[in-house]
Amino acid sequence: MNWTDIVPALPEIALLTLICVVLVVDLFIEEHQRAITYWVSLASLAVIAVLLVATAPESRTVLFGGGYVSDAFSQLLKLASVILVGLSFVYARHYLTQNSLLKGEFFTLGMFGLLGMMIMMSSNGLLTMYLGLETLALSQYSLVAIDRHSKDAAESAMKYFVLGAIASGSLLYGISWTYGVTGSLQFHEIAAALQANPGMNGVALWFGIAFMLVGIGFKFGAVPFHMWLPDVYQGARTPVTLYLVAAPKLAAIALIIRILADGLGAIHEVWEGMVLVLSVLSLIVGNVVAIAQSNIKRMLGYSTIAHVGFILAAVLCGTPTGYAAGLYYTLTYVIMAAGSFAMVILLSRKGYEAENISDFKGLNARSPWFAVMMLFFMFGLAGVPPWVGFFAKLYSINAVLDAGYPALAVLMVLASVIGAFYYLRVVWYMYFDQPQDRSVLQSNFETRFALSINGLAVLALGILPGWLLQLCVDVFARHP
Amino acid sequence: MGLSHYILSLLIWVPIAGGVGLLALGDAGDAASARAGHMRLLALAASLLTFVISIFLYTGFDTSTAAMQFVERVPWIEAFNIDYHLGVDGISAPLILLTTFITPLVVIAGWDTIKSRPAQYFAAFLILEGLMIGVFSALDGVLFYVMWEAMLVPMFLIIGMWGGERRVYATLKFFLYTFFGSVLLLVAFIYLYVQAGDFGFASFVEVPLTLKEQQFIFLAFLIAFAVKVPMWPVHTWLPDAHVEAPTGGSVILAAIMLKMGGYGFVRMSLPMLPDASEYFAGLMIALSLIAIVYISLVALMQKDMKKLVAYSSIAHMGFVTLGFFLLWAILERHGDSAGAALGVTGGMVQMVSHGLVSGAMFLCIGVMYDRLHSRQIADYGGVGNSMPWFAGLMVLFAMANVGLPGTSGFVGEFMVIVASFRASFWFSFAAASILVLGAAYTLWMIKRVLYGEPGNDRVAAMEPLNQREFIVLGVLALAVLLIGIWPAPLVDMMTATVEQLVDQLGQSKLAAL
Amino acid sequence: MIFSLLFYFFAAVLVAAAVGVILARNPVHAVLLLILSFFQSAVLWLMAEAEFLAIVLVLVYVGAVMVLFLFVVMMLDVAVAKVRGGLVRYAPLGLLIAVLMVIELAQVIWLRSNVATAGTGGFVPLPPGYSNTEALGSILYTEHVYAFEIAAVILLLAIVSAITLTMRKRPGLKEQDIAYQTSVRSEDRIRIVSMQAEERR
Amino acid sequence: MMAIGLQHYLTIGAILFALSVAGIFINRRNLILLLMCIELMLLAVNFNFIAFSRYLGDPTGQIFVFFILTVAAAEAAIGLAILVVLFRTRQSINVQDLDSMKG
Amino acid sequence: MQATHLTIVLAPLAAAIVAGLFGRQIGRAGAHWVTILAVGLSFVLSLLVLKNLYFDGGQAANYTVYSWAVVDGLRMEVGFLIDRLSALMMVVVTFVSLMVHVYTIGYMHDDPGYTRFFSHISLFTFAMLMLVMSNNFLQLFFGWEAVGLVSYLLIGFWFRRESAIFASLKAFLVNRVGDFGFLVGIAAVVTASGSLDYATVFGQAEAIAGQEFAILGGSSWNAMTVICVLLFIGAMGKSAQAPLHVWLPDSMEGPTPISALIHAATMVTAGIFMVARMSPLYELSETALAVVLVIGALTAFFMGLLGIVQNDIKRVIAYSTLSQLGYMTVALGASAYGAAIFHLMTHAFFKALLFLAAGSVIIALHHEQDMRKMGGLKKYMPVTYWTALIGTLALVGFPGTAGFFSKDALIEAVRESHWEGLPYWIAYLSVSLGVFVTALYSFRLLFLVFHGEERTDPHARAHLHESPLVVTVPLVLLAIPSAIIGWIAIEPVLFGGYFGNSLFVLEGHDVLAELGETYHGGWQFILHSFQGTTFWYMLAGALVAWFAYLKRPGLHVEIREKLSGLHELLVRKYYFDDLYIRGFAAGGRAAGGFLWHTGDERLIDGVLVNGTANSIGRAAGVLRRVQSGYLYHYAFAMIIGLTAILGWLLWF
Repeated sequence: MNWTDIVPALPEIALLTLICVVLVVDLFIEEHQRAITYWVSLASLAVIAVLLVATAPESRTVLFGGGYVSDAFSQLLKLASVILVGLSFVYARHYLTQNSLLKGEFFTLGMFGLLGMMIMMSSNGLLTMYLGLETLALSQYSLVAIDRHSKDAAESAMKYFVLGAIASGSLLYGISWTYGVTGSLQFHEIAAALQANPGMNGVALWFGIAFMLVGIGFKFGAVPFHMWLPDVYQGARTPVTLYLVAAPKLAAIALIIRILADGLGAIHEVWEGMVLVLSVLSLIVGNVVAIAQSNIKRMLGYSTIAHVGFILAAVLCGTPTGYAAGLYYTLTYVIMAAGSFAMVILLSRKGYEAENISDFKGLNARSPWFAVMMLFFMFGLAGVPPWVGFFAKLYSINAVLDAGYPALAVLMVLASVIGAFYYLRVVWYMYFDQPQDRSVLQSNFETRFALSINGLAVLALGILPGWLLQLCVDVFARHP
Repeated sequence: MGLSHYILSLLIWVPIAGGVGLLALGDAGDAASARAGHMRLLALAASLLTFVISIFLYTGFDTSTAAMQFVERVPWIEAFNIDYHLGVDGISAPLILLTTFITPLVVIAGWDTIKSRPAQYFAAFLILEGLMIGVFSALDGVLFYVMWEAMLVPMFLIIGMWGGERRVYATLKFFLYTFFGSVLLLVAFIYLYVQAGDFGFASFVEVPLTLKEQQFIFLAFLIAFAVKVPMWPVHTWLPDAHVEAPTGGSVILAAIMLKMGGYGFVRMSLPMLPDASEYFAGLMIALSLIAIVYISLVALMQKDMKKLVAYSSIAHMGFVTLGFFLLWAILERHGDSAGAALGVTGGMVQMVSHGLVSGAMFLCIGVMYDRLHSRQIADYGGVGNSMPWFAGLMVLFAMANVGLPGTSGFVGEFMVIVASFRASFWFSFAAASILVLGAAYTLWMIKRVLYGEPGNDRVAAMEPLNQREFIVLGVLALAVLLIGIWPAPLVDMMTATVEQLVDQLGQSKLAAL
Repeated sequence: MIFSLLFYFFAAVLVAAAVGVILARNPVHAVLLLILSFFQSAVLWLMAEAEFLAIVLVLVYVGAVMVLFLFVVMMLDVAVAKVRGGLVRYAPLGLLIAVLMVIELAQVIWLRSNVATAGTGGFVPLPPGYSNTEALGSILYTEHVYAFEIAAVILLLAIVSAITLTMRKRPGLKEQDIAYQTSVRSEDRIRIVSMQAEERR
Repeated sequence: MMAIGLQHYLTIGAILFALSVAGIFINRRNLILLLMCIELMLLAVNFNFIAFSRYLGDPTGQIFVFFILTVAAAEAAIGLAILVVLFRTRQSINVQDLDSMKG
Repeated sequence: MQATHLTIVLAPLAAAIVAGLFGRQIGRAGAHWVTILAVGLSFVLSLLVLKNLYFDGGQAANYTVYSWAVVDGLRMEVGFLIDRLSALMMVVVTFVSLMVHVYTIGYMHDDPGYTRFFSHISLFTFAMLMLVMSNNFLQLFFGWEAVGLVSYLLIGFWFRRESAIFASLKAFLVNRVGDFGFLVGIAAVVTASGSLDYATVFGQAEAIAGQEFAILGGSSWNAMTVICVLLFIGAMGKSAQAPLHVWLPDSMEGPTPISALIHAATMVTAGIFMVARMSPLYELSETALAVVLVIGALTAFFMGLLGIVQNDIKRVIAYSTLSQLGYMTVALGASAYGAAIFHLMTHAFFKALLFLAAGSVIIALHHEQDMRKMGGLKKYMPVTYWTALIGTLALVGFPGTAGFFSKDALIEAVRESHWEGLPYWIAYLSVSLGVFVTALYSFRLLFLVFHGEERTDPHARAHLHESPLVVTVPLVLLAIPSAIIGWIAIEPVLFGGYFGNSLFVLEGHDVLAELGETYHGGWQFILHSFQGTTFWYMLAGALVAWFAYLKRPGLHVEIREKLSGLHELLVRKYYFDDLYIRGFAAGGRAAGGFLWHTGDERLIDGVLVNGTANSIGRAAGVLRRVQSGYLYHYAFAMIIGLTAILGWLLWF
């Protein structure tokens, strides 16, 4: 094996190296210089981003004995997740400093998570997928518990860990069945085996898929595997929540598409029903329960569940349009979700955790600009045009109708009407109510800057949604 | 490349740019500051500029053709064949003119009555204006839908931020009701896209559909447009929204936003789904007539002036939907379509007229509200003593509201009643009942509010109209009278398009299958 | 025949141990029973001629992981649960679900799938001279080198996380700082304060 | 008596999986026991992999088990670390005490 | 000629605008001068038009002024049809209007709404002219509603008075009920003929009469009958025919000049004019004519009866107006359109005269309208008295007066009409006995006001004097035609073919032509009347009035007590007001309240809208309880979900 062959994997290799660099740098700096770790981490991410662009292969490339694949899909997702992880670092810094949580580990664990995600995105087989998943999951568990003095954080970390372990156990069990039936762990081999031998398509394989769906559903937070999600979102410190919300969803979409589309795309009719159940339940439960929430993080958690319903609905179509729509939905959703959690961070200050929706009361009077940003995020999440969330909904509904599920499409839009209620509540608190607390928002320049860009992106992507969508469509046009 | 090539874009984006500019410059929430004064001027300038541009739309409009004019078409989202596709015909051009005409008046009307955050207030209206013009000029489903939904946001904020006591209930009801209506529209659009291959309205019109498909799509459209119109029984958001909205909000809501439902029927439901329209025409007529009679009776009992005018709006919009769906009943009875175009034209004229009249009525109520801070009829009485000019104008608008000939309110109602007789005596009979019922609730309110001895000391001390208010109401009065006395210029704009529409309605889509 | 009997014997012990794990009141007992079940598994794996993994299971799992468990159990010194409050209430449901799942899986394994038809008749004997360890080793470092590297990352990550989560400076802990002690100066030790003489009350 | 083969091993895997699931339900006192149930679940998975690997004559399945063991070790380490953190903040590892977030 | 027509119409409009919008700038004098000049100009030009058409043999003009809108082949236009019928109406309208303008200067002298008043009556003149000059249904409806509007504004002119604004609302609403029928009628015309233009519609009259409209289920009605009845509903509203008459007595709450101009002379006769104008249509529907005849007859007699029990001077005249309008309607029903229009004209003069005279009395008594507080005014107000006497004589049809010629001709026409059986007897008895009733209440009024005991307030009596010239001059000017117009006009108008083609009568219906054969000049006509019963009825009525109110003033009180049931019925106006206000208005409000509270609030909002929202909220409450916070519940959810999916895969 010529070493130039591994060039496509350079970003992962570089990331691992840079994680070690950050670890070492962090070891040798004083407590008050912790910002150095932050800047080094950001610089590392920038390097990775550059490398990702520079090493992008012309066409689909499979490496390491079939365990690693580099294609447009993985490149797009990796680039997006690098940006999102960077964004969550930026948003986190001020908050962490304020709350004496600015530790190098936050960044190293975050980057380990990123590495896990990149492994998942590039995995070409169930083995590497599982390992990537565990890399991501383990860093997430640790991140949730990173504030060792917080009871809630520890509690939610424990819940997350136990349920996550059950989910990955179930995933493994499913993988074992899939492996047993198809005799392979590589996606393309599984696909080829299914093509060659339709007799494999039996109940044993279905069981394998069902068990794997527990793991996939857990990663997404799809009902009924969603129970961890609100508690973890609430219990984790907000920057950690932000981290959990954003990039890992991209890994989840990679997980589901690699397994179900790349591996099992040929037996779409087997898994569509199962995914449909998850999707429908997520749409209903997520939207309905979100209404009853008063904690903003929890509410956004349930909103995530609802959005997962949309993503799954698009994916279950089993068409390139559906996959593209799911990918597009995920990409746009994480942008909006990251922004809304960043707003929660922005409202917090030393010793005060902004957790309740009512903390947004009168934000327009306190800071019209950020109120507008939050308005963008909320209307974007609600799927109101011209914000990008609308186009995400548009394409996923299009995929669903295209694939012939009109009833599901109607359910989707009705669910989004219910969903609009709780997003509107935030807007009404911001604009129609008087502030309870007139203090100035505390934050640093880069947070404000990034948040503004983030908010404007939600609008700009809505006004010019074409290119990103085209990108997603192209990804699957060239997909095997 | 003359102005005419991008006049519609200008109409959409000039006000939006003005609004964004206002937001960006801001006024720090202080209405008394000099900065706020500059913001008002900027808002007025933007709205007047838009109006001036729309004059060119009028002068350049070719009334002899049913084809789209001032067409602009640029690919927007190529992956889904979505275009930035604008154009106007005889259906949309009058409504655009109505929009550009009303908005400056609303800006003037809010000049010094808005005490908090005037810049945001005016910005919301300007952005709203651009979006509304966008709705009327979009020829692409997605573009249309984007404008259609985005419109809700500024209106939501207007009612919520500058509204009355129960504004939260009203805004949520308004938003969720209309949002509920429009999401199904989205599903229908996408379904049509899946069938037709692109989102252009022209393709939607051409694509063949089975009756069952048409029926489902029609119902989806119906919910969206019926909520907007609003038709009975999905009208209950309107009284609440009107009551809580600030004056300007009520004016725009009644004058223009309600028209979008009617516009939707005539732009989409009818030409895209001729067979389903035929199938559901009876239902539509029944709902329209229920709206006219039922809602008029309800209006009679209102104690809140805004609620009364809101209910009156619903009843008057019943004429619009009635006029649109007469064709098949006429065909069934007479075997020819004469009168159908009259009904559609009547509905269209009624929309424009109702825009002016209901807007004016809300402005009148606003004028009184600014002085007494009450909308209850019982709190007034004898306003004519202290505000004679105002009383005169309000009586004029009331008369227009009851459809007196010589005012714009008459034109559409007359056409629809005449056309509906051709369909059935009883349609005409029920529709004409508004002559009595409309007069009853409107003039009874006038009697209790304007006439009599001054109801209390505060009424007696009401300030007469100031110059600003007088200009706004005066301009509207002129417009109301002009259309009433000589509707031909307005009607001529529509004729060619309406005739083509009626032709199109006669052609079943099922044949192409 | 003996092979079969042995299999059933070990399998029975394994299941019994596993039942014991979930029913044990005392965590220490549970850990020990878990270790027992691991040993039984290792034996069963040996019987399936997966020698390498059987050894690894004993060495790594029992030797390291289970000891870690035991250590934590001891460290936390949790009182032995007196009554399993929820056991009574939830046992039927838990049992029902477990039985249902076993029935479902058994259906698939024994009756309803290609596994059920193809899997009868035992494993195909391995060729003579086959070395399980060699077979694994030859692909572990070639074909699966990428996965192997990732496994290394995971272990690194585990180290980092474990330290992050558990290492702490106890505020009350008395530590010796040699450098500080040797660099001491007299004025650090003695501070001379001038005080007003206190008046007698 | 049929020869011991794939189905027997799979059955053991199934029983272990079901037992671990039941264990998670039944246990309401002690978090450590939950972690042990998870270990049981992974053991069940390993049985499956070994059985299939042996049945298919493909060592990849056993490679997978190797990695599962590795990951399980890492997972156990982190799980126990979280447990320690939890115990430090709450002085309890009782499952029923973990209910400060709900709804 | 077109310029002349336009000037006739637009001069009052321009004056109304000037006086209305710039009243403050031009002042009171400016306001009345500009309007009087404008209406005067219209009057003079109308005379010229009449002269041109009648004396110079000019052709009727029928042309479009401008196109209002053209849709779907339906031309909606504004245009004039100036024939002898409309010319006559124009002259009557502008003349009475001019008189009222002049009179108003005196009557409204102290009113703060002076300029507004002039603006309104000028606007009314415009609207009325538009109505009579129209050549199409659209413009007719415009004028129809516009006069209604001005009537509404003027009845409620004193808008501080609760009774006035109530009356104005009532007038408008009742008129609207008529207009409702009228508009549907116009729609029917368009459906049947495809046109709004008179000439086109009349040209197709035969074809229309051959059509049928499906109204109820399978039954279909003759198109012409439907059209004519619907249009007549409009006329009933405007011309206050029973049962839509209730607004006219109340309209007396408006200033007296208005009562004279609008509610006596012009607007209320619009219905009569309209039916006459539509004679080519009505002639083709026996049923419609029967309806017209019977409604008119009932109105003529029963409304007259009400006049006897009224004490308000203006209300007496108002009921008299109702009764006289009934006479005109009867004539229409008898196809004696010429007689109807002739009576319309004479009635316009003498009824305006009577109102203005009453107004003169009212001014003199400082706005006292109760006849029980008058009496013996003759010596204080001679001019008023003598003119009022002429008016009364004309009203009762004293031989030689204008009213005599028109009413007698009318009664003759009814008697000789083609009707037979019940309709005939209803009509004939009503108009004949109506003469007695008319005389009774008319002389009652005259005696109570001008003769007998002086019951006036002593304070007021001290200042009693004749009204100023601006009041008396119009009285005199109106008294002249009231007295003599009959002599001059009866021959040409009724029998001389004055109307030419303007009116259309079927061969067998043409009662006036039959009468014309026996007509031999005015004297002959008068002498003939002494042989008929009518004259004696009239005389009897006068005598009864004299006896009961002058000779034995206590007698009417006794009679009232004897016939208290009947009296109550009359005082309560046959309970029509109760029916409308307590029945229809209250019923409508109750229905509205029910629909609002039960329909909108409880069902639509309560169940559908908020009900949905609430049930979602409740569902949220239930579902969130599943999220109990306990780890094992969470695991449950996962495993149960998994087991369910497995079971589904396996067994379904």
